[in-house]
Amino acid sequence: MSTFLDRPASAPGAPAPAAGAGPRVRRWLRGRPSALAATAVLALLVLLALAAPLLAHLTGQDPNAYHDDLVDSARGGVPLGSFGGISADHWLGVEPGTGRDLFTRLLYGARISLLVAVGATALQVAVGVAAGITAALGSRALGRLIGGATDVMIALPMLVLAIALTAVVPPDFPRPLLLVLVIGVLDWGGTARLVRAQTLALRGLDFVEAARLSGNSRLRIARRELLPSLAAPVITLAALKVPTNMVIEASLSFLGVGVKPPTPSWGQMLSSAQTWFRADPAYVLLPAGLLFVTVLAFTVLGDGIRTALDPREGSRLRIGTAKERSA
Amino acid sequence: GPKDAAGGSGGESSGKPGAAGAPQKGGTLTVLNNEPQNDFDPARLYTSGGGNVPSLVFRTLTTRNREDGPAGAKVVPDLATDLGKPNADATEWTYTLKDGLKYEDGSPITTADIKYGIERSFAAELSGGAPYLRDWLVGGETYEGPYKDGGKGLDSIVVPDAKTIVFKLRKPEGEFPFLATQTQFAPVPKAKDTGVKYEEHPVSSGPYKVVKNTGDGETLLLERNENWDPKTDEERKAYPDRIDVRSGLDAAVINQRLSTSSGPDAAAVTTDTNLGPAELAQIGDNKELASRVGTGHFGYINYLAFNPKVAPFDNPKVRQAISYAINRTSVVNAAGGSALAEPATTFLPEREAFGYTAYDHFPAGKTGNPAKAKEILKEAGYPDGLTVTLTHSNAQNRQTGPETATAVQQALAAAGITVKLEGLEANAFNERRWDAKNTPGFFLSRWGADWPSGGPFLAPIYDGRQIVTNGSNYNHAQLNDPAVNAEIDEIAKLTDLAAAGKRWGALDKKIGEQALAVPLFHPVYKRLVGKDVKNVVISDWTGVLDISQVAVK
Amino acid sequence: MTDYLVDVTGLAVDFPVGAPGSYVRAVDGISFTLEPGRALGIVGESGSGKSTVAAALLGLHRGTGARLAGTVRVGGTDVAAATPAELRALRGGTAAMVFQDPLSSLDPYHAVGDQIAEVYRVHTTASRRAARARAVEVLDRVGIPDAARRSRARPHEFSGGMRQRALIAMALACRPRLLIADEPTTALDVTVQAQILDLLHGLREEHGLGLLLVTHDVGVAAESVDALLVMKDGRAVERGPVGEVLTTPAAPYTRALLAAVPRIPAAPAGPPARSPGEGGAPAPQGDGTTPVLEAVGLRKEFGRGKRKVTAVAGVTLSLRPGETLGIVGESGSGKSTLGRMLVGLLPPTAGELRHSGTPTTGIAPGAQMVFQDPASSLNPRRGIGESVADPLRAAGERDEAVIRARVEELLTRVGLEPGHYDRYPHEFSGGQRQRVGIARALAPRPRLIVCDEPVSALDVTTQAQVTALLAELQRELGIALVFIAHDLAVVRQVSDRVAVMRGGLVVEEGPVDEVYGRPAHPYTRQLLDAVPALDPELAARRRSARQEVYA
Amino acid sequence: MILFLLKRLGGALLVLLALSAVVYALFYVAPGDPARLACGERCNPVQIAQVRTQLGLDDPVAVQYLHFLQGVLAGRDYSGGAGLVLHCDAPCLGFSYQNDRQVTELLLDRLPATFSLALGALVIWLVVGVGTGLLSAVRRGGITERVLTVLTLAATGTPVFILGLLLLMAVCAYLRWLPFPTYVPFGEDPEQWAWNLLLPWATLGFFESAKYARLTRSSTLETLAEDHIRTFRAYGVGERRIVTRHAVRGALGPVIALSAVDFGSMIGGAVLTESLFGVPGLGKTLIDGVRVVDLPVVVGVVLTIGTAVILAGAVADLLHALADRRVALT
Ligand SMILES: Nc1ncnc2c1ncn2[C@@H]1O[C@H](COP(=O)(O)OP(=O)(O)OP(=O)(O)O)[C@@H](O)[C@H]1O
Ligand SMILES: Nc1ncnc2c1ncn2[C@@H]1O[C@H](COP(=O)(O)OP(=O)(O)OP(=O)(O)O)[C@@H](O)[C@H]1O
Ligand SMILES: [Mg+2]
Ligand SMILES: [Mg+2]
Repeated sequence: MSTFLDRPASAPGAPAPAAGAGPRVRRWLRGRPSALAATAVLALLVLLALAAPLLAHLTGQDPNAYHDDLVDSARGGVPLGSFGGISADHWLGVEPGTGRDLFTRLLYGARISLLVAVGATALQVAVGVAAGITAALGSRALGRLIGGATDVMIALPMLVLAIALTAVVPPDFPRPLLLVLVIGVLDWGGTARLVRAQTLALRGLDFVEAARLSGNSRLRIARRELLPSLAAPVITLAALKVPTNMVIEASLSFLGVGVKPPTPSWGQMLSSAQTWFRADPAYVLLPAGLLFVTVLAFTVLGDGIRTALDPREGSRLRIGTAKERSA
Repeated sequence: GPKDAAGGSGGESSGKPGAAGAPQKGGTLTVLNNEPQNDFDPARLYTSGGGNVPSLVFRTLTTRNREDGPAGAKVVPDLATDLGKPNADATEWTYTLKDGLKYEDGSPITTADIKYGIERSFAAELSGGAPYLRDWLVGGETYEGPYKDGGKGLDSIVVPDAKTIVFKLRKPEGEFPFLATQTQFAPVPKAKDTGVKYEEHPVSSGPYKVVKNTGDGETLLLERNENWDPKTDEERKAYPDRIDVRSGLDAAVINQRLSTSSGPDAAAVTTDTNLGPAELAQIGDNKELASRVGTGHFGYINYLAFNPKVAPFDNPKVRQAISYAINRTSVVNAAGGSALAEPATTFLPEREAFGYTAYDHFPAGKTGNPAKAKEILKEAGYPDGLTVTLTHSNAQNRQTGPETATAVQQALAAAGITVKLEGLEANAFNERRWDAKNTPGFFLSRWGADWPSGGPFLAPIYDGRQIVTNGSNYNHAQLNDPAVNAEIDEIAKLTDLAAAGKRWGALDKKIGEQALAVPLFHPVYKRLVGKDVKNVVISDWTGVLDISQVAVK
Repeated sequence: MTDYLVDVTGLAVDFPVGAPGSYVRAVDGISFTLEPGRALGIVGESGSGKSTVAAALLGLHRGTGARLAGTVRVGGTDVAAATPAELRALRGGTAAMVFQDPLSSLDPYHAVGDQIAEVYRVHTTASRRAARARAVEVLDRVGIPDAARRSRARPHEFSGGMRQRALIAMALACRPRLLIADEPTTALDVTVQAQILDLLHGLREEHGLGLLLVTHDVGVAAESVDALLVMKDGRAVERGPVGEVLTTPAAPYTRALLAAVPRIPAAPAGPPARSPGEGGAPAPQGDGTTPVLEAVGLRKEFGRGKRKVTAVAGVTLSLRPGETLGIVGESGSGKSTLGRMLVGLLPPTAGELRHSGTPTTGIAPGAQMVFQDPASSLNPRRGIGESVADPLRAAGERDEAVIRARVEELLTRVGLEPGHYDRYPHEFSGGQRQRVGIARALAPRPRLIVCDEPVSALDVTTQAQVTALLAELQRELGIALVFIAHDLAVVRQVSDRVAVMRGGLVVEEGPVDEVYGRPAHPYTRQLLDAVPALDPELAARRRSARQEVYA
Repeated sequence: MILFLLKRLGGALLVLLALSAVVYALFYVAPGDPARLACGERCNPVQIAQVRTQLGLDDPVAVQYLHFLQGVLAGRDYSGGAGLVLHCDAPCLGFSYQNDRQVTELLLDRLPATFSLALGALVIWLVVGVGTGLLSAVRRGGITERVLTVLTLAATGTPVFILGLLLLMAVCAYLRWLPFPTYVPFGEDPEQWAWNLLLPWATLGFFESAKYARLTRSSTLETLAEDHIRTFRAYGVGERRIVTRHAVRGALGPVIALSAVDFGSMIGGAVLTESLFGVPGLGKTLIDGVRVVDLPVVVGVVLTIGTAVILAGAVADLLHALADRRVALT
């Protein structure tokens, strides 16, 4: 309902249908070491996450096995040894209290964290795109309705929904999926607004009119004419949303609505680590550092994709070429 | 009762925690708490032994003995001259008030006000207290409180004169003096009763009165009640002039503030926040900090509960196998390590007041006995192990939460028992475990005593008549053994508490043979105080630092 | 040498593109000079580097990553070597620029007068008040009525012409010696265009300003400058006094350029560019046939309440098979709205529409449209073959082979290669894209095509090719055309009949020769007078005639 | 303008209605029996039944919802015990099961703290976030931009509970620059109010600043690419003036819009920050309300957030329309 929100945060302005996005991105990447590094970091992370069982097998560690002998029970369960109990067996030390192997837990945690963040983003994008297109192409009333629904979703606190959903779904419903649902359902407003604005702008373009004139149905127009042009801004937004969702997952875990034990996630590790940062700094620094690096990588990549897909980038201060927009 | 927080006594520790020197009057005591005093109405409070901050404002017929350690588990007179005079079969208890008792406004405290205070705790608007009055007083089960009784009152509380009050019980209750410590026994002048608004400014009978109460108990300011006569009160010391309660604080922040002890925090204590394992590890070898840590024990048990109506837990051998397999070291570590939890093999806490009698029917050693467990499983007909579901709470409370559950999971895995975890949101978890019709087969549970005796510990858990089918049921095993029921009744008749204790201990040991629960650990509470705080007294009643004893000068 | 106002030698500009390190050359070795008080026109097709040259005079490429070579001296300052302070003094102080797009060249958030005053204060030590007074003065000078009051308005409260005047006022504010006008009239109607060109001319005479006029419209240049520089692909192809270049062009490109400019014969009774029924085309049917299109009292309103706009106020027209109806009129007169209603893209508020005798609502069967902007009328993310095939698929054709064959046939028909099927729009030039648009319109074998400014975005040479193609297709296929344009000359070239629109109404309608030869309505006459003439002398005559009218 | 307000109001009421219905529906399925929780854990069935009647929880949800709406429109009466009839004036959001107070009263009690927190954070992110964004837009490509980018990314990637705790430990425990904050109401002592909110403001403000820095940067760059900026460049107007006078206005549109939404939802309480710093705000009230199934409180807080979000949206639109007259109010 807020009209000028229609120019959303990271909207790359008017729909600028970039031609040949793939090669552009690749070309862009080649010239930019930071983006290349970000891509490499993310690829490595995904690889490590995928290979978690294998790596666990290689190190001979079970992420859930307790090692009571590795912690000092009388002192709150702080790991014995230095740097959080780093040893030949436990490359990154062990978890206070339980003595579980941190290296494997972080690996397994990456699976959940990445899965939840990417999944939630996918859901947000799917819902947001559907809602945005419907709002733009549907009747005025429908647009209003979706605007209202967005407001409802913004105002509905995540925890209320999380707890309610936790209750409705059966206990053996996978938690990561539930988190994806909670985050995805609540936070699609931004995408919807972006897509709505872009669609409205695109709708007036002649090629959409031409498609109409050829007798295409609305659905077909949305699918064949609009979606491809929406891809660039939406992909950009999505890349920037992934890290945000990671932090949200961490916060939900902190409030006790996260993944189920013994499954680790970075967020859940961080939240249980928060009190340990003086007694066992390694325990906090590891998940925090990983989260930070991932967020950094996603953000750099997201910014990169945006610049690569925005044809006006690189010609930011372009002079005397108003014509291309005056049409 | 289940709602009680935690605390403990400095029994074993050498030297009293806190600053040295004789305590003196004066100064402001700051209380840094996590939970706001949302309920400040004596009718609604459910606190064992008279409570913490409320005990500064409410005096009751009896109260807990404000001393360190085991001595603190005794009940002593407060408003009353003695612990009450029972009739022959302990179904009638008579109390007489001390002389010179006054409210904060100088008006005298009468037994009629105590009767009224108890009656109003029956009102639905003021629910929240312990169930005993309703269960014990004649006519209690149907009484709906003074707002709906047309002025008739509850007949089983008789007030022959302003100083005497008589309670008529449905059955013998030798532990009535313990009950009389609860805040429902605080006097409430009928004229001052403002219903649900009474908690905003409850009329004080204790050493302090409420000067400010904002944010529904989030911040409280208490000042001296000049009409409180120390001569009538041997228990409360009331050294500080003012008590400034700040709540709603994060636990980590409370402990950090106490440890930093800067400014007003030097004269600060907390009544509801323990030191966590990380903080304990951090204190480590810091002598100064360690000297400010008090240790408390509370009659509390964390255990694995079975519902023998659910297969395979209907098979005693399965329950025994699990008892053998449990690794209490892992569990204790999950609970915060040996400083914060003591492994338990008995249901009753290891305190004389509860009637503790040692036993270990299914010895698992320190780290479990998987071999023996496997053997028993084979006998039970599960030579290849089995898969069970353990229900637990998602709350990160280090008791019924995921940490303990995964420790159990790991221990049982060694014995060939695969444990699937069913974590529920805190409310859902409680609803499940208290729902007699739908109790899970195998779950984490806990129980705390309403007063230091075996009675409130064993009766709600194992008395077959206390199985509640459409309310909160604590008899998880739904044990209804006539012999047990009869023994509970017999012990209740005893007014000699020491004798009663021995019989509770014996009963515990007897029930333990059935392996209806696997005792896991008794928590230990570590509490930090500000650097200027003196006279730290922690009784074994609740393990709570006694706020009425501390001095800041 | 130093008394040149502008002295450019061997200017070359490279822009970075794509991956770091690669460049594209936009301007290649341009040299020219301009003396104080003289006017130079730079003409050339779109993308030939005209604006780039203009911007180089003010050093606007500095800091944008563009690479410059050669020397540029303006008013004695070496632009490449100037310090930032010198450059700032040059910009606006010595040389001032008027940009092409008046709609977006002013800050929407500030009052017009404040913006002018701001620029003035950058170059003088004037007080805030004095600056405001100067702003009012220059606004008054460029003919903004009630300048003191209007100076407090924000740009959106100005019409396009007024905004362009405000930009010129801004340029005048600091009394520059050189005015650089980059397509100052492209976005304006012919009538407004004439006023602005007259204004520039007047200012030059009055203040002795040097003028550098950048335009793709040779007519505009012919009216206003002394010398011409013709550019193509970043190079100068010809340079010389305006009369010489226009009458005896040396370079073949200049000749082609001039030949392509559509003209309206000066003589009233000139032969029509194309007479109906000529050639092998099926002659427009006699009175007995049903018209392909009939519109009765078409009306369209946008918005409600106070913000109601009547775009089309009741238009009645009919079109016989094979006939071409031209629609001309100034911007906002409702041409596009009418065109969209005719094909059913816009539902009319009132009135009736019949296609081949059957009343229609919604998308009209057998009607197609060619759009103005070739860039936006094709989906940049789909191959052009797919775009052309779209109407076929939408009509239910499933056989890929049939579709492909038909598309290739159409592409060939509009002069493209069948092998271009899988190429993307950005790989084509503007004119080629417009051909694709025409192919798409032809695909469903329509009886009627509405062309909404199909050539306005193209440069003259391409324009000529596209109009020729349309005329040819119509002849061969007997399709009825509605041809919308604001360019009177273009309309005259292609139409059998012409309708002149103003304020949502058709003010005059008739056969082209009649309307152009003996305009009945004063508005039509005004339009015709405003058309720039290629002949500088004629232009001068017309200008003085116009001044008399306005005086 | 009037029409705009009326339309907004109508839309807002519908949204609020939907919001309350959603919360009612969610709670219908959420675990926990409010009567049992309100009664205390060891209530017997008789007591629970009494409490349930007392709270009107034995009606079907739809009826409860209607009663709630009735209360909002016309007010309601409650029994407060001791012959006390508590009248709750319209708009009555009900009576909290757990706090024994009228929700309206409770919310009004908590609102100042949350508002204080959100306001300070708003100022910080507008100053620090937007300032950083502008700076890095002006210094694009330079070392300044790089440093700022890394800093803002660091803030984006740190969960607020970690950020807050680190700040608290650093400033209050190690450096001891400030005492541990305890919330002091503004009305009591404005100076103490500010000092004690400094850390929560910083935590929340810096966390949000990261987002705003990025938003401002990209939106400024976008504006800088617009044609009218080119005009002023071509007239020798200095870069700084161009940014501060011409780019900022245009760039701030999205910033204001997002700020409005963020500020609005922050009124619902920044739960983590509030509990970390003991700010007695709505966030904690909400969490506690959710945990003990105190439906009236949850509905109340959610409606407050809804109202704030909508109000903030309207204010943002108004601001935008005032700044840019081309924008029509619809
Ligand atoms: N900033 C830039 N980056 C890359 N290429 C550019 C840039 N500015 C202009 N060009 C390219 O340089 C060439 C000349 O552009 P210029 O704007 O000078 O043409 P023009 O003659 O003014 O055309 P028009 O009539 O369309 O305005 C074009 O091919 C254009 O795409
Ligand atoms: N969708 C719309 N909503 C509101 N007003 C509109 C809309 N479309 C057109 N108009 C208005 O209707 C009038 C006629 O517009 P139209 O586009 O038909 O003019 P035109 O003659 O094609 O002008 P141009 O030569 O500039 O293309 C204008 O005043 C325009 O502002
Ligand atoms: Mg140009
Ligand atoms: Mg048009």
